[in-house]
Amino acid sequence: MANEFLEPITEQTFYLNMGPQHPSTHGVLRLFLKLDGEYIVEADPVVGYGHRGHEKMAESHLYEQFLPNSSRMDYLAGLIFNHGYVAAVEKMASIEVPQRAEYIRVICAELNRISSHLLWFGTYIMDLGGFTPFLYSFDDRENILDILDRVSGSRLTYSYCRFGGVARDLDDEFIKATREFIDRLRGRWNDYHNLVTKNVIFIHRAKDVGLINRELALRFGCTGPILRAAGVGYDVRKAEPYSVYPEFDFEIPTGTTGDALDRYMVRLQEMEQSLRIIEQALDRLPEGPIRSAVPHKVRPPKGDYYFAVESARGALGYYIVSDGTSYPYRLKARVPSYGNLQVLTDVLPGTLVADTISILGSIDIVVPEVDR
Amino acid sequence: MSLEDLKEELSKVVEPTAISPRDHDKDGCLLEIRATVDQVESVAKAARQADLFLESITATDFTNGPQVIYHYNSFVTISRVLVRVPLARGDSVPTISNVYDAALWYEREVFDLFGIRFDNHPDLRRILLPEDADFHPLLKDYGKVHAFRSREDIYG
Amino acid sequence: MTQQVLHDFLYVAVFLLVGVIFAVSPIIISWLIGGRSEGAKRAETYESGMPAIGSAWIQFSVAYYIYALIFLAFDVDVLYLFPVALAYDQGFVIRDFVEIVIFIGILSLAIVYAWRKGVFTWQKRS
Amino acid sequence: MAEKELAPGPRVRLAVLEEVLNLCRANSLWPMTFGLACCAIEMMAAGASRFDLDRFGAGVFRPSPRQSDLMIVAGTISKKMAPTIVTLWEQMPAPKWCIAMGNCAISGGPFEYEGQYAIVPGTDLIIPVDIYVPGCPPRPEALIQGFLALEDKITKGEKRNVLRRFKRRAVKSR
Repeated sequence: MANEFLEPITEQTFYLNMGPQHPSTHGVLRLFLKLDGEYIVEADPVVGYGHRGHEKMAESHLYEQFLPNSSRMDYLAGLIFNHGYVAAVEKMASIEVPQRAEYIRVICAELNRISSHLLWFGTYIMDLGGFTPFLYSFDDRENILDILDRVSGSRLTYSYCRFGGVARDLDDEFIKATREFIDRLRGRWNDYHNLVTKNVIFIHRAKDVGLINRELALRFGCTGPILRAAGVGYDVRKAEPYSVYPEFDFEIPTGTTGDALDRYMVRLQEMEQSLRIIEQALDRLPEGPIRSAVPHKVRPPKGDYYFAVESARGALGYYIVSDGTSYPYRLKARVPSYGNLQVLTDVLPGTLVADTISILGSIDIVVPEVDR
Repeated sequence: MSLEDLKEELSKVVEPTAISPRDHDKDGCLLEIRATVDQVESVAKAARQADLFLESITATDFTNGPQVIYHYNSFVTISRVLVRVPLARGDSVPTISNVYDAALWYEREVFDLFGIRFDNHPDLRRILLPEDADFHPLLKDYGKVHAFRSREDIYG
Repeated sequence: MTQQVLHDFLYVAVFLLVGVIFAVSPIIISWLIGGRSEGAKRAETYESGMPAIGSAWIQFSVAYYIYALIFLAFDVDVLYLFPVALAYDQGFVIRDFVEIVIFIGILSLAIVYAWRKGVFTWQKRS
Repeated sequence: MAEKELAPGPRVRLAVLEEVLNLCRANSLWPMTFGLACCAIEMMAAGASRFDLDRFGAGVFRPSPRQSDLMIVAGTISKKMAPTIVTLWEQMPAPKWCIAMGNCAISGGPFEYEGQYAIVPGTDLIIPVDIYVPGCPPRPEALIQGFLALEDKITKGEKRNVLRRFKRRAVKSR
């Protein structure tokens, strides 16, 4: 009986479910954490709570019927997913796209990228405890949603691109609203920088937190702002130029150390680059038709195709196997968040639970995109 | 790492006849490799030497057995390599998660949706479907599908 | 015990009784008129929707105990500030202000001491 | 107090007190942050600066079910997620309401087709729903109209707006 008291009191590990319903997991991601006090011994992201079977749906639906699905996989960058899917099928069926439609697609895709980054900015700082930037960034984001709503009819899940072009033409009201928005957002940068970037608390929460270097990104297949923050300038718009991106000059911002602060800075600079692209695209918007003649049901020739696009979170690829009919035989969307999320299993062990929130927020994943 | 020495690097691992160039603008990849099941690991190691990253692992179901597809790509130049591994029904594939950690989840997803087992994978369990699911949805004989073809129908 | 002393004790008894009533009555009222929900998992610990693994009553690190101590130190002195807030600016405004600054200054020394001792940085053992 | 066939009502029912309590409850609904998919972004937009939910007292998004009295099911319910939703619903204290936001939450929406294996087509199969807000995703104004309809339902009970009389079917737990 006596040795029961002499037995050294060891500390038991504590299992915590940062589970599907958690304010900072941006959707229904479940982080199963094995904790030793405040430190994480092991982190196992459990996904699948947002699995809706997009790829199985593609196999029993026409190419045209899968269009709404494409923008519901990643609803923050819905137009970029739309653009990727439509461009992939056009390349397979070698459909010609008029120049004006390409320009409209680029303008709307970049606007969508900015709205996705603005939402990331708001929710990331809200995870770290600051509520005001959320209201600022959502206010700007509402402007973009108004502009895109005017031309595509919906705020989030667009089906605006069509095979061979876009659904509706831009009117000069759209162009005027976009130019006003560009100046308005440019005036906002120093607000954001004063409010957040120079804020000591934010710097302490983001500096040297969640270091992801080039080697780790290569092992886990991370792309997008995470990879660029590690110093690798890989952006599909420059690496595999598609659409009319070669005609615009814009830089790819890269970070140095690959910590959360670098990811933050890369995304803010990316928004500025997107504004530059939109400006150049608006200046050189050609006249002409917005949609080429396309058969009612697209029937691409047999074989498999891969087409990559730069989404807000990284390299989005569509791998489509066509059997010559108007139904895809197999459609796989290579989504960037899948690789970006997996890097957590290597980055989280050893960090504090509070840093997990900062790392998860700086990686910016959308769970239904991971779960497809 | 230009395309030529990438091709020559890979031809050490796979017979040169299995490597066929593809037009990037048309099919999206520069090299297509038809590998067999036991060459998978060596192709992965060669790709890792060539500083490529694993873009995705996926599979497609055919009447004469599923086919696993690996995509490798580079951060620097356009060099997407497509590795095609035809399997017989019920075959299993060696894992490449010791070469690329990304493969851990990609292989779990292919196992979850297709039922293809990856031997000596550290923890091969379902990732997307609930743990107690007993079916593999993306197989062509499950649920509603438009067509179920053989490999020869599509790739000739 | 003169009549007067017993009389005084009456006040104390009434005061205690009112205190107890004030404490217990909300519980009773909410028990009476509050709605009742039922469900299998109603009483389970909430862990973002998942069944909790293991119990929370485990031996965890002693560092949490120090946070509790420091909180206690400051919770008590907030108690003292309540009466001060009531009688704050009757008459000598400057004097009251200086007194409060001294009072809080001395107490915040405890924080500065704890901070310098590195209590707030979490020791990493493994 | 919305009539709940499942949960027993309070022990003592005072009509006037119920009226007053319902009025207070209606004007201070505390929703639980529970975004599943695309509708969650519109729910956040409804809570943000332009379509402010705080105007209706419902802007306080509580993270835990213990402190919230309204569950907004915003998004697709996958079969892996359904038991969690039921757990969260049962962990919410007594006067609780549920808004099914978006077509996925109402009936499976764009993902409901003959061969679907992954989603629960409709929130009312697993928990009793009070207000359905259609749309994919519904605009924030639609969600706010859902809140107003819920407030009518709380204060006036079933005899609220004559136009749309929702009769809640007794839900057999599957």
